[in-house]
Amino acid sequence: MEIFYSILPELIRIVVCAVCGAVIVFGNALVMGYAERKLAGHIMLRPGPMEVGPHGIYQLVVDGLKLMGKQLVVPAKADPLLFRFAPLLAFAPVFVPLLVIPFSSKLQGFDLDIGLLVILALASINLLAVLIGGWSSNNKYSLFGAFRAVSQNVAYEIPMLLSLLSIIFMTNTFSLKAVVAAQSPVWFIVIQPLAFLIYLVSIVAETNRAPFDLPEAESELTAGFHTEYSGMSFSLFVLGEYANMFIVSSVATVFFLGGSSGIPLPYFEYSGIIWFMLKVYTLMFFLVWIRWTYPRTRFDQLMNFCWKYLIPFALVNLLITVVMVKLL
Amino acid sequence: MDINKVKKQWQELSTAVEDIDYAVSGYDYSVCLERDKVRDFAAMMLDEGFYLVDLMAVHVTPAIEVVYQFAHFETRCRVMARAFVDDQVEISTISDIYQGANWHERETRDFHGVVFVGHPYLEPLILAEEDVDLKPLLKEEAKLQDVDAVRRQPPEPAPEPKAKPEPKPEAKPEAVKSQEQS
Amino acid sequence: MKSYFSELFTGAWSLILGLKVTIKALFSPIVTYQYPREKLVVTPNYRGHIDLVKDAETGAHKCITCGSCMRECPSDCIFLDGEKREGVKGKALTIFTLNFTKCSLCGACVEVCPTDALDYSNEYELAGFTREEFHYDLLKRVEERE
Amino acid sequence: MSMDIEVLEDSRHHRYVLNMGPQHPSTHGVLRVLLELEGEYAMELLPVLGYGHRCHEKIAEFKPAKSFMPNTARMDYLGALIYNQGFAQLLEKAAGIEVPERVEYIRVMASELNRIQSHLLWYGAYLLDLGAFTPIMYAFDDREHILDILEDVTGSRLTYCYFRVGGVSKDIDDKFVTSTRAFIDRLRSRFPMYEDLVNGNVILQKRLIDVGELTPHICARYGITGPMLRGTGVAYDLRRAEPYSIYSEFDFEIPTETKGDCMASFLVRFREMEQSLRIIEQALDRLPEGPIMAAKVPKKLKIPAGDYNSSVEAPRGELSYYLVSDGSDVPYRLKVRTPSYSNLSVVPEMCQGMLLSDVVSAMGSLDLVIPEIDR
Repeated sequence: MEIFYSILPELIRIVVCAVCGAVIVFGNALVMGYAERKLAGHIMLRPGPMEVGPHGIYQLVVDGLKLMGKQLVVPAKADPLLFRFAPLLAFAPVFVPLLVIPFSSKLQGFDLDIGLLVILALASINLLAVLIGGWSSNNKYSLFGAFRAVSQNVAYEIPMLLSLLSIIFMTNTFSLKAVVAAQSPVWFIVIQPLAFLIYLVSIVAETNRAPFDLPEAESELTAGFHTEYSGMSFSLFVLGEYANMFIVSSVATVFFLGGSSGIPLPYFEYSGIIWFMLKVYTLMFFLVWIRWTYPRTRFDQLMNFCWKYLIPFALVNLLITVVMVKLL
Repeated sequence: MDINKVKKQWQELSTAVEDIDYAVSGYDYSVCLERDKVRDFAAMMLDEGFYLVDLMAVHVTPAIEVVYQFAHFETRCRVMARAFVDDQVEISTISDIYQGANWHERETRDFHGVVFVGHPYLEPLILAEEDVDLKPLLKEEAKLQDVDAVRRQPPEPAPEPKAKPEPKPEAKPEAVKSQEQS
Repeated sequence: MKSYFSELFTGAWSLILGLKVTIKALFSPIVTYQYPREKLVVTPNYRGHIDLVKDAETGAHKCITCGSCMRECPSDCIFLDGEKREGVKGKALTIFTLNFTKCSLCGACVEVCPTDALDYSNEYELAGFTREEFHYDLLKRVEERE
Repeated sequence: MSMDIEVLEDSRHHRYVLNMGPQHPSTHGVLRVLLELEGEYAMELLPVLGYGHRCHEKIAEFKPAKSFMPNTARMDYLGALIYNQGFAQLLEKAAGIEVPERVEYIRVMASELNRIQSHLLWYGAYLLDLGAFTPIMYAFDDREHILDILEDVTGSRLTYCYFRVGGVSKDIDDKFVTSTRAFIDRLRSRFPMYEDLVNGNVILQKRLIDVGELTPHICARYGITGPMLRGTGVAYDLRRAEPYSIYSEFDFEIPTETKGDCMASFLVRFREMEQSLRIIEQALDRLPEGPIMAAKVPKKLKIPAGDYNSSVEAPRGELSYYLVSDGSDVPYRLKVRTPSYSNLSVVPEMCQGMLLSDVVSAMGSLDLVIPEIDR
């Protein structure tokens, strides 16, 4: 019993964090789903969702209900177990990275020493889900999507890591809180603009969004890896995508944009979280903006860009960082 | 492209070369071919830089007539080459010379049942597979015309210049045994 | 090496130009209409299905049952018939139906009509559940019209 | 269809067949292409046609020739007026009907508007194929103005049946003139925006340059015409090569490129819109007064026996009507040579060994309209 009481605060903390994580994931999906459609609409000179509620703000709720009501179709020759498992695998791991993200100096689930590693490790699981989903669908288009996703993600993880590594060399820690703390006078985007750009390009590829949305390229592969998915199993992939966008944008905020630091707002103690969210959603707006501007790249060009431009630049950047760190 | 040179070559290959009034008919030359000269003719046309506009069949008696339409990229020279199919409704293919003819020949096979000997893949293109023997554009007995009935008739009353045709087409006395429906 | 960098910079610049266009569009007014709630004014020249014209003076249609439109129609979608009546010159129209499912809106019937008895209607919201909904009885329509 | 997928997969183990269409986002209608793939490379392609066959040529043999006019619009729903033009011209030639000058001007203007409209739709749809979602809405925004102008004149928005044998069905008014002039200014001012958003975009250029290269010789062998041919450097445009209507009176350029790849035909089409605007502008300036119908058009249009051909430059290339008449008013045989048909037939050769993504962009650059292929 004493053991129970001793771990009780920790248990409550875990439960609260998990609930908060779920709220963030679903809330983010609602906000982003609506914002993306609205922004896409206005970029295309049309209003976007307008029918359900004022300016269509309940559209996503209605869509969610519709998706829940839909039949989950499993193709005849698909692998039924893996086919059903893949969406869960895409969705489940997105909660854990949220635990280590410092939303403000006080609001953080766990300040782990290996915070960044946790995020990167779990973010990669999403890729496995795409592969399993694409493969188990027994559809050639899905398979193509899965293959493309794997090679693209593996390739783009390298420049992403290299760009983050140059920050790690400067701060000597994987703890996200410490990284934020290290940016007290100037944000790292000022010191490491190149690393920020490389990271930005990489996360577009990592989250499989246009112009790098090759795994789902609808004009080529109909819908890529989720061609055969319907109803909730499809929406779990979408939820996973938005959650991943949130996580990679949070990492960018933490590593380059000073995390929750900002001018303290009057009469509000936790102004950090507002600054943090503002930065995260600015980055996400950027992701939406470029998605609705550019055509899709071709696969070999995508890889060429990674190997010819991003990785050399990231390596040079890292090298310069290391030398500078040693000298100063 | 030297038109006189080309015309000389046509005359060697064909039975008749006719100058047509472009203002009335919309093409310049009409060439009648023997069916065994079709391939030579096509090869010659490709050498001279003509492109294949169209390939079609017209169902007339005594035999189905296959019409090849050529035109030239540089000069205005639109040519209709005609050849009749043989008793087996066969004619040799030109799809290895003009690859564009491939689909036209398949279509003609669909619609008229003309067999193009040597065609690499003479399967139904426009029609469905089960309609192989439908041949929808073959005329029924009552409507079938003789080849002379669909040729340009020489103006009978007065030899008018063809460039300025009479605006009243009914006025032209065409001795055509027309059996059209009203 | 030079082309390597110049390609990078021209490419990046072209991407920025694209972003400029879309961000401008984002803050431009929308150009679409929310259709069932807002309706555009359809031009009076719009050619919907045909209708019999109501003569402003007599209040009746102008059809003389000559049947030109029926003959001219390339798709055989018009059917009309008339009967001999006392006191009426020629035939009086008894039935005039249009099978709109077959109509290709070519306008041949309107142009051939000797008395200008036919005109295009301006209806464009045409949706139905059965084909029979588009078998219009034009005679009835002209009588019911104001 | 007759190519048995199972057998093919069996016989060449390392290859497999991908069935693209008839319902695929980038085949623009009911086209089906069987791709034999090795990895993502298309080693062999087999287009399967005929899903939209509506027997137009058979229908033509059953009714008076001039009743075929509405059918022409249904073949190519994007170039309906130009198809109208070709057919009207064919019958006018055959029956020897002189067309009033005003009619020719109206026809030219309407046809050129139609051509711009078609190119704008292609522009948007092609970029949709390439994964850019926004340009199609901008292109449709512009296209809507053309549709409004043409609707006001012709009465329909897509499948126009406006031209008649010997004239047009309705005269244009001042509203047409002012709104067309306004549209010309508008579209001109929009071109720089398109240049910035799309034409100069590095991703687009990488997707299109060196993809699907053609040569004039390949074009001759396949009978490829239109912007694809002009992309190879051959300035062949029927409006110039065989001037029909009154095109010889207008001053316009034939845009050409030399490379023959997708980018070349892309740019050719883009510039053609500008040239069409020029033609319309000149036609508006010179628009004469006069009747809109030839004086003597017989009610029963008997066509003298013989064969007639009429070729016009459709948005996608050369459109030819070939009519064989036995002297009655019903065509004995009517053959329609549609440009997309010949253009599409090059796909098996053009796309051989291409990446799947390139197949999509190469097919998109053909500007396919499937109903015109299937007829």
